[in-house]
Amino acid sequence: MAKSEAKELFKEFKIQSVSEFFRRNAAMLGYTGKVRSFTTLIHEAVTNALDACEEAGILPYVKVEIEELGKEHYKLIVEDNGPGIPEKFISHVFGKMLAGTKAHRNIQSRGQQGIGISGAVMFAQMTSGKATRVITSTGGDEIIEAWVMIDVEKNEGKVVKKIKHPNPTGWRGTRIEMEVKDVRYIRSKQGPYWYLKLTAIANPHAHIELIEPDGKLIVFPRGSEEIPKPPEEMKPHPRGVITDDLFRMAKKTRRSTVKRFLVGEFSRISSQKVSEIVKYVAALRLINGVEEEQKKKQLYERLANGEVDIILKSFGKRGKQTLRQVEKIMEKEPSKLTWHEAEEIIEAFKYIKFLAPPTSGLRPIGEENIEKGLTNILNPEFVTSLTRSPKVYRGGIPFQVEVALAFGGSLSGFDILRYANRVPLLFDAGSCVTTSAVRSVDWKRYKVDNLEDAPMVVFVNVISVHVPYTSTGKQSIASEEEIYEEIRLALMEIGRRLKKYLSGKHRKLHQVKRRRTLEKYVDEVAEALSILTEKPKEEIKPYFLGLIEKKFEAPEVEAAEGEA
Amino acid sequence: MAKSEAKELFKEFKIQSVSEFFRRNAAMLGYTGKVRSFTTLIHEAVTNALDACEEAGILPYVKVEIEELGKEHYKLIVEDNGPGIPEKFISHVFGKMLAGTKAHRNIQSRGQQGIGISGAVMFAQMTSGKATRVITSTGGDEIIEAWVMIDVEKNEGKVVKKIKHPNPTGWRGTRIEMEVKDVRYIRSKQGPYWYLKLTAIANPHAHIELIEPDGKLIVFPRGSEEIPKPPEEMKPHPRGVITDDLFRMAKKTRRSTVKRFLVGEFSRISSQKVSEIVKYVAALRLINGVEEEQKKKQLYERLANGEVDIILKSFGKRGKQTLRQVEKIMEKEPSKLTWHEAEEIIEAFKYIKFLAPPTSGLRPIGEENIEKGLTNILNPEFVTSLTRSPKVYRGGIPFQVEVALAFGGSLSGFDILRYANRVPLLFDAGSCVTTSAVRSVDWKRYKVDNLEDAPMVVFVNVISVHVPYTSTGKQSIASEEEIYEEIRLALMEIGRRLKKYLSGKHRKLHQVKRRRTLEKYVDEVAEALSILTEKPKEEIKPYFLGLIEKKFEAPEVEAAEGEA
Amino acid sequence: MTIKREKPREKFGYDPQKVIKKLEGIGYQILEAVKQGKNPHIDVPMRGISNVYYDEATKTIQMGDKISRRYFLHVAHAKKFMQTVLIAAYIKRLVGEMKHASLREAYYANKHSVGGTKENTFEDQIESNAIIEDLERTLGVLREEMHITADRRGYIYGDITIKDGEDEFNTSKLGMGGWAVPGTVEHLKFTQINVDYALVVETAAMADRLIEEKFPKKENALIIATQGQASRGVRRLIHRLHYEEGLPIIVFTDGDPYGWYIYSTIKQGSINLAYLSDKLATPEAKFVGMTMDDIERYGLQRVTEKLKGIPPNKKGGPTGDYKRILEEMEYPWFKNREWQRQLKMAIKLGVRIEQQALAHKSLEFVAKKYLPEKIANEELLP
Amino acid sequence: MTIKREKPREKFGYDPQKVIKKLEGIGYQILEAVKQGKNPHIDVPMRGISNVYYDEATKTIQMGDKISRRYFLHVAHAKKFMQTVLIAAYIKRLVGEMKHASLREAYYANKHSVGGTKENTFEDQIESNAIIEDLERTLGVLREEMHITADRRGYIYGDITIKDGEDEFNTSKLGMGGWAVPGTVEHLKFTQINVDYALVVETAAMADRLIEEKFPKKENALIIATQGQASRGVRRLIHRLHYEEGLPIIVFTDGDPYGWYIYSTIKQGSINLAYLSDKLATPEAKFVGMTMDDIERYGLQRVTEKLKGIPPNKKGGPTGDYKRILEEMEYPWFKNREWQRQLKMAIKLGVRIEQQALAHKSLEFVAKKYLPEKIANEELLP
Repeated sequence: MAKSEAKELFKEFKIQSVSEFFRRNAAMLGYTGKVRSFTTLIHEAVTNALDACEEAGILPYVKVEIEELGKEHYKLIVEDNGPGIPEKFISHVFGKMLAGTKAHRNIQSRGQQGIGISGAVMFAQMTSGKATRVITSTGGDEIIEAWVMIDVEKNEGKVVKKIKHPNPTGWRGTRIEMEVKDVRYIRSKQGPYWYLKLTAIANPHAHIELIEPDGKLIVFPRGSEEIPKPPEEMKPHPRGVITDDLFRMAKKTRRSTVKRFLVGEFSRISSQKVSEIVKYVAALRLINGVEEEQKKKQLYERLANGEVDIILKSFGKRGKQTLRQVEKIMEKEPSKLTWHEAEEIIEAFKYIKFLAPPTSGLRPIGEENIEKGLTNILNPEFVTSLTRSPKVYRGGIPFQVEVALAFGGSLSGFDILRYANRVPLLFDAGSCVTTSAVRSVDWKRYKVDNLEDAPMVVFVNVISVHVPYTSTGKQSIASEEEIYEEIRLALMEIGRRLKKYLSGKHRKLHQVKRRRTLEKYVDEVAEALSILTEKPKEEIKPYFLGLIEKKFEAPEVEAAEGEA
Repeated sequence: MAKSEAKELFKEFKIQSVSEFFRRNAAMLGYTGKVRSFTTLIHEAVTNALDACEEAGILPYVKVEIEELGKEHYKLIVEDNGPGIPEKFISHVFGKMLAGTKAHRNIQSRGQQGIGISGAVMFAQMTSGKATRVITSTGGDEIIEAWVMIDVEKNEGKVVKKIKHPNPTGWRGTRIEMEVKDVRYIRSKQGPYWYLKLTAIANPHAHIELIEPDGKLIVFPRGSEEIPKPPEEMKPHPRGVITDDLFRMAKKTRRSTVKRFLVGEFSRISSQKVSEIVKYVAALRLINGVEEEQKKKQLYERLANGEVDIILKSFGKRGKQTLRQVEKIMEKEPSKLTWHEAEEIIEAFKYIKFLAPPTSGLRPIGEENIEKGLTNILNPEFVTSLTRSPKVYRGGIPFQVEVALAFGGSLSGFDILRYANRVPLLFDAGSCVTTSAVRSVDWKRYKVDNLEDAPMVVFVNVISVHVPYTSTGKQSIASEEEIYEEIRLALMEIGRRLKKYLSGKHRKLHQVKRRRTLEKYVDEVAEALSILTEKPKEEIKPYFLGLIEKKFEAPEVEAAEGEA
Repeated sequence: MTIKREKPREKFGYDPQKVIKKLEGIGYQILEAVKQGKNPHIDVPMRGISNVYYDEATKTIQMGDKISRRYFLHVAHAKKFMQTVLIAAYIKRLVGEMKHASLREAYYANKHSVGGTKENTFEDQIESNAIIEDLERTLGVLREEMHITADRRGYIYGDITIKDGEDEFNTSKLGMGGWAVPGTVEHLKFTQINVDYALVVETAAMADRLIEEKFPKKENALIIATQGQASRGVRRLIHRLHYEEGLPIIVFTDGDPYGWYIYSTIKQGSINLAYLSDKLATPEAKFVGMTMDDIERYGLQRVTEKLKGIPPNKKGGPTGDYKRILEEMEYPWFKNREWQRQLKMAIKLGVRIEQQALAHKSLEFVAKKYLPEKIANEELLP
Repeated sequence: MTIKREKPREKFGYDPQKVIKKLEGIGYQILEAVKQGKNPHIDVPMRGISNVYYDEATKTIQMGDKISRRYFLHVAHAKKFMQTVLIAAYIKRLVGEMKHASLREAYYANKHSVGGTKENTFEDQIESNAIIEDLERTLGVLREEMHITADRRGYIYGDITIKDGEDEFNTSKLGMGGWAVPGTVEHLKFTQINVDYALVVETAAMADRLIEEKFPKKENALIIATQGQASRGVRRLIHRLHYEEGLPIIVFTDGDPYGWYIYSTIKQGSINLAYLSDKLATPEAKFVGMTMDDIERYGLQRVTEKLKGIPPNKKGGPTGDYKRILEEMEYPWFKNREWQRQLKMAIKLGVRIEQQALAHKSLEFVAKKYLPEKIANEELLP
């Protein structure tokens, strides 16, 4: 029946490089659509610059320049004052995908995981055929000028030309120039200008300049002198890992026993906690062996209530045996840990109470900085911000929410500025938890009657080692309940502040208006009463005026009469 | 100012493996959501099986079995009667990403490009920790049973256990068993059942069986004995490549001159065509050199009108010189072709008329087969299908549209069955060109008054080497104008057939009904006339009955009286 | 058995001076408060369903005792306070001068700008209407007694003689037109009543049919055509004819929730006007048709119409007619076997039947057979 | 100068036998065709704006000569053909027996199942109404002449004596109520006319105001209250009073597009009823108010109301009142300086003014000053 032998079919079996794969699937990296592709390029370059500056403790000065070379053909130049790139890393940084300093670490990060800038280089190369020109110096004697291309087949960076220049002034930083085609510069809400504006708001410590294709210089000046601390690597929290993570970590660790491995490589696991884990694993083994379903269910419930010791005791001798077996696991070499044992430990994690994960690795922008950013860039009449304390979603993944609100002044119309790890999100607003949380708030309660027309901007930044994006485009955050609620709570708090501000503003005016309201009816009432009672109007009127006078001497009388 | 030296920052610089990357970004491969992830697994396994069978010219018999092992914990078994996998390729096929027989070729393909089944193996491993069990034989003396895992760090398949069995009956095929967690089996329109049903419709030559978790066996029997020809690799069409493609192909080719390279590796380029290319490249160079904008524009227009010879002549001596320069390019080694020259050639391609790309590589399902599939699986009263001839979009990418329509019978309610390269698309229907094309048709014209309630299924299959998906999920096709129009035209044609069918069906009934309509009023009319004229009713009635009798002897009288 | 005129139970007693005194009372009370430096107020009984109840003894809807207090020194009340005294003063002049005004005229007469501002005393007639209703409730007098005339609708035909001012006329001597009932009937005197009962008819077409068939003469009846929902004038007229002249009242409407609601309003008053029940309602009224039983009894199946809306047992139901019928089943005066049966049957059959559907039999059927038989046999619903 | 009764120009001429003859004509014509084996048809003049024109000579809207031919042997026509002869036969009996029926009764009387099917001769009253209109156009007779009564609305008050059958009465001797105008006025005889003109008033409230102020007596006028758009009965009455009795007709409506439309309909007929212009319209009618000029002249700025809708110069406009006014500006009879000025002014000011807004001055103002002055000075619009 078979027309050809299997062997023949496999003659053509070949292995593709990563770069080749992404060359064919550039959309996966954000290169989709002419406008969005341009924004992605700038995002990658600017993120690289900001990250580098922050890690080196330098106040960033980033210059973005866009030259139009032809129809849908541009040169993009991004220059920073960062630490520069050592000569031997240039080809790796710009030419090799999946290489980088962050991708493999549990760390809050701005960008794609190890594809970012090399993806940009590849996109430039794919569309214009040109190498990316990199000029960099670490501040030493020389400036290196290198043209980098990607050997797509091998996934390797190739420096096709390199020139070394003296560096008499001690310049330090990196400048990249890339030529791209098939992109379009538009000043829309999804274009480079808007992206940089939002970046400037969330990074008030950065000075950002943009030169548009028509030569127009736009400066987003620095609003704060405080360099954010670079994010720290965090040990994973027991509730934030799945079996596969635990298993793979155990294979890799250099610790000598499972116990040391658990204590040393997870947060919130102490020696004591390991004893607790042992008990829970033992208890779970025992309960799993119970045949009667009803009883089993009861035991699980009791375990969830923390009655682990009583349960173990109830199994008598078998309980002790099991406990000893499990204790032995903890003394094993981690690489000997089986998948099943790892599963058991992960299952036990679900029953044990842990301290919330450490949040030292999270780097919020900070209330003061957000306010500086908003004031600096938007010039509103009123601004307020709130950084909530860190929380956890899905049991073990720390995150933190920052919100802010700017009102009035130069603002016109309503906008939501969305960020994840202080990176602006420009696309897919509809499916983003930030959007739905902002829309779910009843703004009327805070004196914002018509949201769409309100001169108001709402800022939301979600920070996490692992931001739950809805899709690979990383442009919208999934609706995790805990995140949704945190955003809402934070918004309601700043909503109350806004209300207070707006009320105070109108308070005095209101008092005068109320008095006038009563006074204007006096004449009508007196006239009517004069007809009803047949007393002269002039006699009736003063009584009413006196009454009003008295009322506004003691201004809170009205409340006692039950005015709503 | 700098707190740390650049060198220090790069201490942590590491390189990730592809597998590691996709482990962290499994959503990019379709593993997102518990239901969709399950469907993706099945899609990868079934696609593999069908492709293997077709390539080997075997009528596929695919068995899918799902066992529920626990909460969101399943075993998935897919067995085929394909050619089997040679022992040495097992670890590559299932364990290495970006490896495969198709990814690098210009060929119509069902699946992900070289990630498919290894992605599935990784997903199983990530969620359950278990190796994938592969049982395969190429029909020879032995059956190989291998447990495959992926070494994520190294992007390598590892056969963790292997047993060889004798094969006395000469069994041939492949059976894979994978254990997965964190997925859910639901019989929804986005679940495995629906996926297989749609697959069966588009692959009537395949016998597909599904055993659901509750043990229920569902058979989608074979409806056709004709094995589709496997798709052929196609040389790219000049209009379907960008500069980067041409440039990279030139670097790789083993041909000795640019001319031979062009003729040998592109479709629709003959030696003669190369002379034409030379002329156009020369003309474009000359025109580009013209300073006066107005004139330049005119020349471009004339070039587009095919006046290349006249234009070259108009430049006199310089024209001839340039022509000679360009001719030299064609004699160069292809690897010496510069980016700029490649750009010039690509630009020239846009002005030259080429035959439409060959479409021998496209493999439509075929009208007969689609009708068999629909009849076989849906049991409708009426079915019709149409395979349009191949067309080209974006100037050079061949594609072909197949549509079909099933009406009545066991159907209830309206549905659109969407396919790309005969793979069912289950998600993102809203943004898909097939959906918008179907919705754009005015079905009322074809006697379908209420589309949503019509007992009707519309089938659309878009075939291309390069289907323009809207996103990396590959679940919806972008709205390329040419594709949209093709689908519409095809739908209107089958719409007309439906109308004809429906009209014919009711025709006879209609005639009888019309006669009865007239007859039933006779009594009323006679009664009223009897009152008006004071003649007996019995005298009046026969006149009217005679009139009707006469009318239906000559049935087309009515039309002459202008009835619509 | 035949329906005959009964003994009168009320005497006519409208006294304009009493109304004026009550209005002045409001004025004096306010003036007194303000002289003492107190925040003056007006107490207005609350309107709406929360402040009405069905009085089993009198068998009418009555107003409860919830009041809402309207202060002058209260920004949210001040305007309504002003409007109330304004209208009170206007009405005092109206009644004093023996003039009548429509609701619209009262609105325009009192609309003007307030103390040099752009604000008007009344921005919309809804506001002045509400104040007039408030005064009715507060003072316990009909708006007609305050010389505010309601919209007029309806006419009568039959052998009764009415004295209206200097005019005196018999309403059966006015051709087919009949006599148009004015907005206010307080001033009418009934000088001669030669009929046995009054038949209140929903549609003008049916009333005209009966007149054409000489039903009033043959059956010794007074026809009162309401032309839809009975206007206040007509309801007051019915009340007066029943209580002052002892005429039995028989109501003839379409067999549908709207028709039964018309009957219900004549009989018991509406919730909106609960405070007027004593003067507007006629609980002793009886109902002759159309009933659901008529459909089968007279073979009218072909000329029923479908009820509108979704039945209670269908998804989304009950709505429309069904919902109204279910509401009517909750009316205290429909809480009896006969009406519950009719209303249930309507829901079950899902149809309505119009008065004019009787024309399906023949034009004279209603006057010669349907009504005389049913009334003679006292086949009337309570 | 005073308005006085003119010389009559028409004589009353309704003859039931003529109507019956016309109906029978249809029957004979059909019978003749069918006997000859021809497909029988009925020719019906087309309805709608495409088949009417304004006749400058008679100054009325007239029907054009487009006809639509209705065949029996045509599936799409057969039912209507059947309905037409059915109604024709019904009307023949009605007129023959000297009975009247309402549109609703005519519907019910002719609704029954067709030849043992579930289909009814008429499913909805709309169908029978349309057939009756068709017959009016086809035969050139009013539906009232065919004894189909229109809905009645409106009443009159003033010193005229009417004979309706055996009854004879003076409509100024009926108290405040006045005489209710029946649906059909063909049978009325005017035995005595002691008024100088008829004042047609839009609202009942205003008519009652005038009656209360004794305007009819003092000004020697007949009040005709239309209670909104004038019913066919009222329009026919106006026509008869003008042409048979020589009474000048003066119309008094609200100053808004609806009021002017009422005037327009009395004067010229409506497009729907173009075929009745000869018998229903009164082109010599004049208009006394409300006009836009009244607002400033009588200081009514505070009691105007805003026009509804979007003005023509605003985005989305003109809609609502504005649109209607612009349509009215296109009416041939409003194509004169005076009316164009009024209508333009309304759009410019963006306001409307109601009759009852005159109560803002005082209750008696309208009866003592506004109307007498304007009418005496003949400040009337054409």
